[in-house]
Amino acid sequence: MNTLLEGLKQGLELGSIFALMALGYSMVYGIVKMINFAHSEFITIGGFLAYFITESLLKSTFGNSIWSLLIALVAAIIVCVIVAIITERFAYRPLRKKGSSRITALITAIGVSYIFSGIMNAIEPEQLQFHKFVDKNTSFYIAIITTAVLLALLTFFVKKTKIGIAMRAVSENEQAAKLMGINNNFIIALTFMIGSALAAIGVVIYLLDGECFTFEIGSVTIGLYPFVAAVIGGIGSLPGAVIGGFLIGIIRAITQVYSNIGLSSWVDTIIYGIFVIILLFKPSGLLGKDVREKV
Amino acid sequence: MANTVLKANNISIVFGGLKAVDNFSIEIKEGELVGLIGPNGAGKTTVFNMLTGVYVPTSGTVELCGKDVTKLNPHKRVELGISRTFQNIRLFKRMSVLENVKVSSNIHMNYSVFDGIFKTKKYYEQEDLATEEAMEILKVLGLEEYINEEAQNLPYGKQRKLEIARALASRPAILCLDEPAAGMNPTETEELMETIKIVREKFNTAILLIEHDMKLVMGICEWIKVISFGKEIATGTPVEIRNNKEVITAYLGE
Amino acid sequence: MKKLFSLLVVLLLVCSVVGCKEKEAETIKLGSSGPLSGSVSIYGLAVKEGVELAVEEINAAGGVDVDGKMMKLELVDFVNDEADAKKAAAALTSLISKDVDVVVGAVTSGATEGLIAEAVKHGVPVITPTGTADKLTVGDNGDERDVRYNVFRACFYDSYQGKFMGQYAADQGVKKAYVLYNNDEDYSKGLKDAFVETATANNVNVVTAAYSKQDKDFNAFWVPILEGGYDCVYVPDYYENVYNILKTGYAKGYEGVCYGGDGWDGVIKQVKEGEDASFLENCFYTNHYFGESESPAVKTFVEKYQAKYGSIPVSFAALGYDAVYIAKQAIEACDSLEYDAVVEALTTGTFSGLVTSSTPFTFNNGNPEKAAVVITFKDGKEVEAE
Amino acid sequence: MIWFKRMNKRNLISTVVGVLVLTLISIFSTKSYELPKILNLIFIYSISALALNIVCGCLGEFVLGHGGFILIGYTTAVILMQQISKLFTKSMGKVYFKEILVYVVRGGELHPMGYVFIILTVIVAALITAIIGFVVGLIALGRLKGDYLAIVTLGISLIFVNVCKNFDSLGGGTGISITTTISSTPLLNLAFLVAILILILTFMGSRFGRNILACRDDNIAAEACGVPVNKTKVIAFTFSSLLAGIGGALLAFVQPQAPTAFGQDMSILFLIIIVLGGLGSLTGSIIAAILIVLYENWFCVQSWVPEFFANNPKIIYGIILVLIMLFRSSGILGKNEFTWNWFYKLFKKKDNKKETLEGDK
Repeated sequence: MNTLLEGLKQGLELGSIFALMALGYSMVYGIVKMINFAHSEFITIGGFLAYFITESLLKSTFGNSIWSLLIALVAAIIVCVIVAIITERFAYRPLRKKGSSRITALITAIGVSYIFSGIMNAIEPEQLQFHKFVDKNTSFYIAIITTAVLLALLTFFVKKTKIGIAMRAVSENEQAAKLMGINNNFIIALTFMIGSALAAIGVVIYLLDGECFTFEIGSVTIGLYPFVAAVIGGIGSLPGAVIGGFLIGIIRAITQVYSNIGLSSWVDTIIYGIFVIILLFKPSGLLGKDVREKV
Repeated sequence: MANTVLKANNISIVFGGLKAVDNFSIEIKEGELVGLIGPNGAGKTTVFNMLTGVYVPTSGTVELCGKDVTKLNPHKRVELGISRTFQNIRLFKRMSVLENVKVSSNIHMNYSVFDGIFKTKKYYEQEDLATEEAMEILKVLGLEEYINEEAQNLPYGKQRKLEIARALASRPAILCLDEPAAGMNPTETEELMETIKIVREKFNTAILLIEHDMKLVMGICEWIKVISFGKEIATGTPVEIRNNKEVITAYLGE
Repeated sequence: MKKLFSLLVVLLLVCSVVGCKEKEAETIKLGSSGPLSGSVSIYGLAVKEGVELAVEEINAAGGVDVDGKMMKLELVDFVNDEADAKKAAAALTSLISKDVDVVVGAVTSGATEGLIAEAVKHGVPVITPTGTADKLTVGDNGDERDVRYNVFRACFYDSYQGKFMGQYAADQGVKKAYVLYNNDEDYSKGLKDAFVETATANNVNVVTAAYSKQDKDFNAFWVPILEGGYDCVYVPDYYENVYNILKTGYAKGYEGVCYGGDGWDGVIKQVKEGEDASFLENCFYTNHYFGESESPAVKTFVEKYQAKYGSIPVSFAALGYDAVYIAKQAIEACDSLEYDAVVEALTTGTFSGLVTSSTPFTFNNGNPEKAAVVITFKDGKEVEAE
Repeated sequence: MIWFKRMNKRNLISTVVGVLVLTLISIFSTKSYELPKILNLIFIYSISALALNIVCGCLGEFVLGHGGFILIGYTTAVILMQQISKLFTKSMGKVYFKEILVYVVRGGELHPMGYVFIILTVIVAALITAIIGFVVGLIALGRLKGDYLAIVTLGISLIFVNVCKNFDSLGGGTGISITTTISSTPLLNLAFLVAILILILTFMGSRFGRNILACRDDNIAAEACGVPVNKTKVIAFTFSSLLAGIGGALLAFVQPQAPTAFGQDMSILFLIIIVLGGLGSLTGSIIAAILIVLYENWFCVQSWVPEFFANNPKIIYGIILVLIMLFRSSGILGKNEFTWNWFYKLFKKKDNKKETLEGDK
């Protein structure tokens, strides 16, 4: 019983981190219909930056205080957002202008992620360890609360504010939204910015209890899980992404706490198996909308 | 007495609580040319989609040449003798004109993957037959000079004709044309009327036509069915329809 | 195919470049391969240092006596294979094209397997300093020695140290053991299997659990261990993960002992300044030699190494150093640089005076017969366990 | 097929000559060290890329799990070959059997019996892969499309990888291999590539190929023309996995690979190859495969390449990908197939008009 509880607790923490990252995938996919493979590199960039800044702040007057963490977090968010804007502006927007196919956009995203991961590998190929700011217990509460608050804020933003409504309009029909006077490029860039900011927040929360990581944190350690979470929840749906994130986080933690009966080596089979089954029965995810092609 | 080729008995369909088509019935006999008209959003295309199998009706049955096809897939229905064109042209854009037509011959071929790969005699026989047939149809529709052109490079009017040619290659008993004159100027419409007449004579097929262009419908159809808001409001010859009060109200409002 | 043609031209050029080579025998050419970057680069760098030290030393002493002629050793290349099998295979091809006489490599088991797949085609003698996987010398099913006839290693092999540790655990009175292994590393799996086999045979109750290369957070993995009350946890993996696992476990309140294999070499370097690593005193692992041992061979080696690189050599450096000496002794024994002659000399010869083995040894199926030492930690330093 | 039609006699002859030249290079490549490996990889990558091109380029469905099928081909081939070698070692004696199998790079040749073994193994492995592909296609293709299909196939391929990883006999952590016992020759791989090209051309020229192309252009219209869309998709998917199985099985005789190497990275690699070459363009896939193999195995090990880039090949790779996608988003050849016309243009400047009419469509 204790084991199960512990598993659920760790699953919820991991799940809320996946959820934050899944939100980024989901929003970007919802609006430009593109699997943003570079998202995992945004995660890595966020983690790296937060690490280097905390390491230098720890030696300064801030020391081991919450301020070093906050400064690192803010810096990571800002840099991630800037990287996202640059990526969107120079790699994705020209493609949109030319009306390229989605597969082209996908390959471009992969190319971008290769560039970032190559650079990161060149900067620091070794395993790093983040400074331990809080213990495991505190980080659990931080993760849960942050995800809840951010989900609420985002939902409010998307449903009630003018920009949020514009965002939904663009995701429904880009051309029509343009004709209604919405600045598409701005809205899409904004979506990328929000997504990468969430990625940065997610990775800092993941690391702040003294986690070890490498330059592959985004592409291997966290890997495809947030993306799978976004798809399970129904891409484009904010609560869906969070539900998907929790589902995957919990499955992963449960397999780990029951590793003594051999569950952990089957984690991929279990997660992708559930994922495939869900999609076969609900082809657009748990909370996704079914779109019928018009004849 | 001619045989019935297509029969719909009280078909209805509901989309999320909205009854798009309500108790629609129609019976078309061999070689007839029938028009289906109605104001925008009346459910004409939905009727078409139910007849050809894109949607399954919520209630009612569809019969094709005496067989119940209500639950069959579109491609199975094609084999039984119905084929269609689309309101917004749906050609195989990146295939040549000839290939476009030959796609429809698929239902008349039965050579296996093995025959296809090793090019057996069966393969050549069936492919040659299909090519011959396709060339004949293309000639009738005046497209023979474009056979190696990619479909997307044809002018608009020719694309419409190619769609008809493609539908004919499956040797249908009934051909459903969904607004064939949409986006055409009067001269082109004229030409299209001629084409439809020729097609009907040459290929001996019944035709069901959805159209907005009253001149075209009134000019060639033998009888016409009018629907409005998913319900049938009138049936009759062109003259009868022209004078029907309900039809005029439906089109012009109260 | 437009580019295909230009490619043909390029390929022809490559052919012509590759084609015209002659073997000149002025120096004995050594080639090596190992990870110089990436997560296990410590190993590659250490081996490289050991190899370079040995080459320098042998040359300073006049060289290798081949049929009366003193020839100098030359390390033609140390390829960075990033511990990747594919890259190691490519590394071997490039070494062969540089006309190496002996290959000292690769460093990690996975990469060595890739390298061997190519090496058996060329017949070049391969001495892997640190590739411990059983299959390297005898194949997946243990029946391929005649194919891998040219593969030797300077270290003991995985099932040896797994068995050794299993026996050690039983001797220490362990009753319930837990094995936490890395599902992506055959090194880890090999040690696990051997440990489980021996420990079970000695009436120890063993439970195993796998993690993958994705896992960097081991909190959840420790839950069943703490619940189950195990006396000992065997963690056969490389140092980065090991340190992470140990730290997490002891922080969560584990109080038993932890055992491991030679992949632990380097754990001590993971301890950050000011970090409390006293938990390591409960940890023991098997290694090839102990750097602060009193034996004269080790002492002289460590002194020379320290003079050159300024640190105490890890066992990987010692094995790299030994591998070069094994090659030297074999060449001197057969007085030839022919591949087959050297392989024959390696197969039949006896090798002595090595840092990692206090007694002379012979190769049995390419594996040296030597003993392991158990190392533990005390006051932030490694010490030999009793 | 469009390619065949546009291929006048001159093109045909040039192609045959090209293949002959390649054959000669393959035969004599055994005199060198790096060349056989590079050629092998080029041919095998081309085969696997062509396989993916059937589904992505011709059928227009987007699949991200190609690596999984290559893995099945690879694993089956290794296991089969291991069994064969066990069986025959018993009956023939180890030494004689080894003589048959082992192919030594330096001047050695593969025994004719070795060719027979390899070909048989490859065919069986391909059939098994095709069966699994058929089942996967049956389950996934009817219900899913677009990106969802892509992601589900990715998920399925990762399940394959996970299963193989968990059983040591199926691969384990570092993979199973047979290259120490037997390895294939560039000539054999080239023969497979040519055979598969012809196979694809004839297949695509039959009604099944036409149906596949029709489904790519418009599912609904294809259905309305009597094309059984779901069945066609499953056929295309099965055909693709058959070829992927061949690619994987051939790979087993060339280099050892761990199951994890067949995960998303490999799937993405082949997606990159076909998009780079031009979706639906067979020759484009081959050209892109050549470029990628040369980049990974030749360019990155050259001494004149700065060490920074040689150690981080992904940076240049990524930059080139992005640039090609931005400035030539339809790939190197676009939708077209390769013709030799450019080659003759080099020599005949006068006939310019006629040439451009023929070639640059």
